[in-house]
Amino acid sequence: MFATFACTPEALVLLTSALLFALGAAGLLLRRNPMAMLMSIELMLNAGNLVLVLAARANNFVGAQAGALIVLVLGAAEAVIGLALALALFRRRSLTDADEPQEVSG
Amino acid sequence: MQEQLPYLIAGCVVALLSAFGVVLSKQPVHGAVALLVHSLALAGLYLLLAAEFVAIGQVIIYSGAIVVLFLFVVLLLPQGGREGAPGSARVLAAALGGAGMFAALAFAIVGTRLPASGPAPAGGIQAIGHALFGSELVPFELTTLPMLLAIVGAVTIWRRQEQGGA
Amino acid sequence: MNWFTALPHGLQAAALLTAFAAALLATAGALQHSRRAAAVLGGLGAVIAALPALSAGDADALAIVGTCALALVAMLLLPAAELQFDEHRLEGAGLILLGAAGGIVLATSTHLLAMVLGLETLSLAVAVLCGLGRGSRPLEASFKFFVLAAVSLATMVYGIGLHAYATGSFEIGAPLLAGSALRSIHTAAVVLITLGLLFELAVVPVHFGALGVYMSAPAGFAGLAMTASKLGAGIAMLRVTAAMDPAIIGPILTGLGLGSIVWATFAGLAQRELRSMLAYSAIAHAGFIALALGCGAEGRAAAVFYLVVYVASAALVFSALAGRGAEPIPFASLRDRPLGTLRTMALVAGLLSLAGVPPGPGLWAKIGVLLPVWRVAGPLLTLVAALGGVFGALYYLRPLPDLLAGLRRGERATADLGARAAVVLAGGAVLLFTVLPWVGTQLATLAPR
Amino acid sequence: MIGLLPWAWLCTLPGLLLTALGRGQRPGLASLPGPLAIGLAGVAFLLGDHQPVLHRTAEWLPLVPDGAFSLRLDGLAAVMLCVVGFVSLCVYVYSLSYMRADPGQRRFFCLLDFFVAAMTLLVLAGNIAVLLAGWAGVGLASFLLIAFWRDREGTLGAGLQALAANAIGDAALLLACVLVPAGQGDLTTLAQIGPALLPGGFGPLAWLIVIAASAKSAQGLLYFWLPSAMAGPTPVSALIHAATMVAAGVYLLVRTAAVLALAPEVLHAVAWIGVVTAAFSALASLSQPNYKRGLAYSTCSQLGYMFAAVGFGAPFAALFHLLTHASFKALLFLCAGAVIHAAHGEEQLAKLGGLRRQLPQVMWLALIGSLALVGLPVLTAGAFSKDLILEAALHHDPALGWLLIGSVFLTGLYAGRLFFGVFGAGSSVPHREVHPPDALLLLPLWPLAAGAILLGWVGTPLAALLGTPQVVPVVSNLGLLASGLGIAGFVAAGLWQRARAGAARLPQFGVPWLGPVTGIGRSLASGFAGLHSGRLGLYVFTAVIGTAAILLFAVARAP
Repeated sequence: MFATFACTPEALVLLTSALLFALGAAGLLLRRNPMAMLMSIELMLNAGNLVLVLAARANNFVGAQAGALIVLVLGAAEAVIGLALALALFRRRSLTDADEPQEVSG
Repeated sequence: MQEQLPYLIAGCVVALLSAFGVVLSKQPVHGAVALLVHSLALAGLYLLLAAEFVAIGQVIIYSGAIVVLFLFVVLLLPQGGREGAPGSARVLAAALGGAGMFAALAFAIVGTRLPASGPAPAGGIQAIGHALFGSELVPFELTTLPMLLAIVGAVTIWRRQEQGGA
Repeated sequence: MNWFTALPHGLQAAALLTAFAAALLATAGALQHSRRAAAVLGGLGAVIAALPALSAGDADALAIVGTCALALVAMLLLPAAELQFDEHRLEGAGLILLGAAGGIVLATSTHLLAMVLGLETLSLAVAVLCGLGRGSRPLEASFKFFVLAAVSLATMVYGIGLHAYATGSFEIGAPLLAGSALRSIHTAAVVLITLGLLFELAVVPVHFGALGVYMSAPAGFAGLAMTASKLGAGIAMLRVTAAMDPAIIGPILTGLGLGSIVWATFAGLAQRELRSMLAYSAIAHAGFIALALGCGAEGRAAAVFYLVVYVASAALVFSALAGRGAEPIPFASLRDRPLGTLRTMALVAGLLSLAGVPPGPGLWAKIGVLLPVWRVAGPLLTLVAALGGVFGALYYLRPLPDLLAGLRRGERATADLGARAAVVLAGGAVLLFTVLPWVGTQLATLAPR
Repeated sequence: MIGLLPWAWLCTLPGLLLTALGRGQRPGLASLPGPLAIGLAGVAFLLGDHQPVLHRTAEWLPLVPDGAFSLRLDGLAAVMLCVVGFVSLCVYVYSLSYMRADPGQRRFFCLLDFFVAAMTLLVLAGNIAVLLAGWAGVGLASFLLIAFWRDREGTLGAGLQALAANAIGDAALLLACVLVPAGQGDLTTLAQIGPALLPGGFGPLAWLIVIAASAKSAQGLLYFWLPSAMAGPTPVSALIHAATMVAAGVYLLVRTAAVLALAPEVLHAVAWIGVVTAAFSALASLSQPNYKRGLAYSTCSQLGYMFAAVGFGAPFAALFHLLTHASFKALLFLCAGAVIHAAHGEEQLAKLGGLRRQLPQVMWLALIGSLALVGLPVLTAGAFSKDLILEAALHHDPALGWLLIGSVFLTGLYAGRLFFGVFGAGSSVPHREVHPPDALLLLPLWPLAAGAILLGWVGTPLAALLGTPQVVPVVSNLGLLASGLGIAGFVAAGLWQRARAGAARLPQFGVPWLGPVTGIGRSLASGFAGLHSGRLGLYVFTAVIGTAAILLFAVARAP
């Protein structure tokens, strides 16, 4: 069942996007460098965008393409704030380890 | 859409391989370059999926602005932000998390017979323009909010840090 | 002005708030970071933003209440927040207004993309505001919150993508496109969108980011984060649960709600410090709201009342804590550094209300939630929720002896007029719900059926 | 005018405000009229035509099944009002002297006012929702007053123990509130609900009521908090933890006796709980080195008698014993307060002793209280009410009845031990300067003593008034037997105390299981809190795995 299934383009793109999303999550867990974490988040957002574009193609729904553009803007805003925070937090630390600071706990 | 399958497969493979590159590279610079490749591959996929304008947007906004911003910031990091090898617990967590997430999503996707797509949306850029200023006008206008916030937020955070708020 | 009045009132409010925020930011230098200018301009903006909602007679009543409540919360916590800063007052005020605008968008829209934009605005505003606190502690919490918010944002975007694929629409509750063939994809979409919203509500297992912010943001901002995001996400969840298949979300919401109640109650018992105690309590309350949301139309009505009572009580607590900065507040310090009579009494009233101990409306809200839970989810879950609810009193009431002992020292702590007015306003709301709970329950009739 | 009586619970609020805002040297004075008015309201009702006075604001709380604001003043409530009003008046006057030097006395009187208001609301509640408000309110007041001396070690922990026990009771009542069908939460008509409307019949509702009552009245396993509650100021122990609040559980059982009667197995369990608690607490009291803790176990034991009475189907006997117990136990506690006051805060029995000469007046008062507790026939009120309970017990279940009669001997023993331990002859501890109690401190003890002697005679008219006419016998054979046992115990304790020169002591036992249980709770709590470790990786992992699991669950369930 799976073999015939994966050969349709829709399934291929959907599974690719799922794998991209999961890769982003895995990257977020694997990497300690704040830059790498932010890039992993971008991967996850891109996975969502891919589904949106597929939805536009599959359902003849141009609004989804507009949605993809809006998500691009969101990703940009996200990156800007993320980089500002990461730099502010990690500039004075020699180690770039997002898991190291543990002042907030309990 | 079936006839585009080989190109789609190629695009997907490139996108996935470069995504692996982003996740696995120890140097943020390498990661950023992989992200660049990834976003270009995605732009290719978008083209194949008849979303030309999104593809252009992806190249300009993503590859042109976001990834370059990343590269720029990486230069500011001490030692380029290089990190050591992750511990085994971390690798295990990443493998578990990634596999779990993929399994869950794939379970939902594989569980159904996906209908074949109809004709591609016609009208190209004009149709998107209509969507952006018609049906999706409200969200389009609302992108003002995160953008303004991003600008103000980044400046404020940076000023706080300059003034030694820490 | 025709184009403006043609907009939905939530969007008008968001636009007005954005305009005031922009005005504050643009004139920051010229006004020389004046404390009064921040409070007056910001408060004015919040009031004016609520006007379109008040004049929108025929619109969705829940949206009107949501808009007004969010504007009110922003107004109440503005003075509390601006007591923190010397340099970033106007930026802080502007960010609060922008965050409130995001909350209003989240609360008033039925369009998934608009919702995700509102959610993102609110999250980013909270992250930046938290990061403005003194020391590296708030900054650290802010970064962690940001990363987790980004994960939930990506989750929601992915869900929206799947939703668009399965339904060909961005409206919540849109019907499936091709019969039942895409049902499991649709289910996944609904679940992912719900989880994105639940992050903002701060429910287990996506609660850690919010928890850190609640603990370590400057007091006023933590209050804003708790109230505005719960209001926005709570109202959005009301729409989502009303529009989408209850068989999918119901069990998830009751399960996660109960998990949050149990987890936060136990963890709260270990706290010896007011700020973390309040942070855990916010998780427990989010659990109650989620529990109610998972229990059908009756549960939604209870959730509205619970939400309103929670927001009033939390606003009261945090307006009373104005000026205590981002540092932890060990219980003993309430005795040694008393807050002054008015604010102490306000804090006591707020804590009692949060604890669900009379005199305080929290008890009525809890009973209201337990009833639909009993009907829908059965006695066992009700028992656990009831036990979680009443054992919460153990940690809420723990600081009370210290607080009351602080009263006798009698020295007046300085709080400016705005902060005091905020205390009185929020206290009035809590008092109203205590004496005349039916006023609050009238609001519950607005819940979507 | 009579219609306003159910609002008596508001009476102490003016006093609260005046005390809180006032600047006078004697902050408690403004609070005095409140309890007096409450007591008078009860008397006024009892002197009137005994028609229940109802107030009902429907739809006050629309989310709850019975969300009316419902108040009810009937004979039962009026008796409780008299108890609450007059005992608290005595305690207020006592506190004027007792708390004089305390810097927090203004706060103390405010909290007392709050307590009395909540207690009165509880008594006047017409339905479960209002009862719950009063119920939780007295719990809060009790916690705040136990932890009143925050600076002293252990007070907060003791308060939290009380709060934890109360929380169990509150949860039970909360569930009861949810359980009753719409519009039928009236406490007096609960038994008329159609069993089909109640899930599981009357059993669950009756159990919930019993659990709530046990938590409030420190019965069964939930006794643990009452001895610890003695960390609070002694007037508080007298008012809240002896005379009024702890009796609220018994009051609830009496109020809902009709419901319990419909669930015989629950009623039987109540009898067992009462008898076992009565016997066990009496034993525990014998081993307490602390004067007030000894008295606290005595309260548990006496409340056990009342529970047993309800379980034996004799709610009037329970109420009657509640009434007499309120006077003699408050008297004993206030005497204990006078002793502790005189001994500069010393509460250990080993260091008290031989105070007969220094505090003669207190000794006589304490003797009256102790004899009432033991049940000296005819002369003290305790005998009347206890006889009634024993009578019902023997009639209902002889085995339990004899156990209860046996514990009267234990009552005599511990009463004697406490009395002779403090006032008896030899004390090995050298005396310090005793500071004598002033007239104001002793003044409120006399009316309580009068009550401890005379209240027995009101039994018969009271029974008629409450609509359960019965004759309370002055003496009976069974009563004489029980009293004989009690007096024997009392005298034996005195002789033993004299022979061992005050050093008679049993190995202490009481709440050994409390430590491990709180230990488990504490480690669970810190375990849960420990998850918030500051590790971002853990947070992301939780979110990702949680999302994946929820997704799998939902998709697998979807058709």
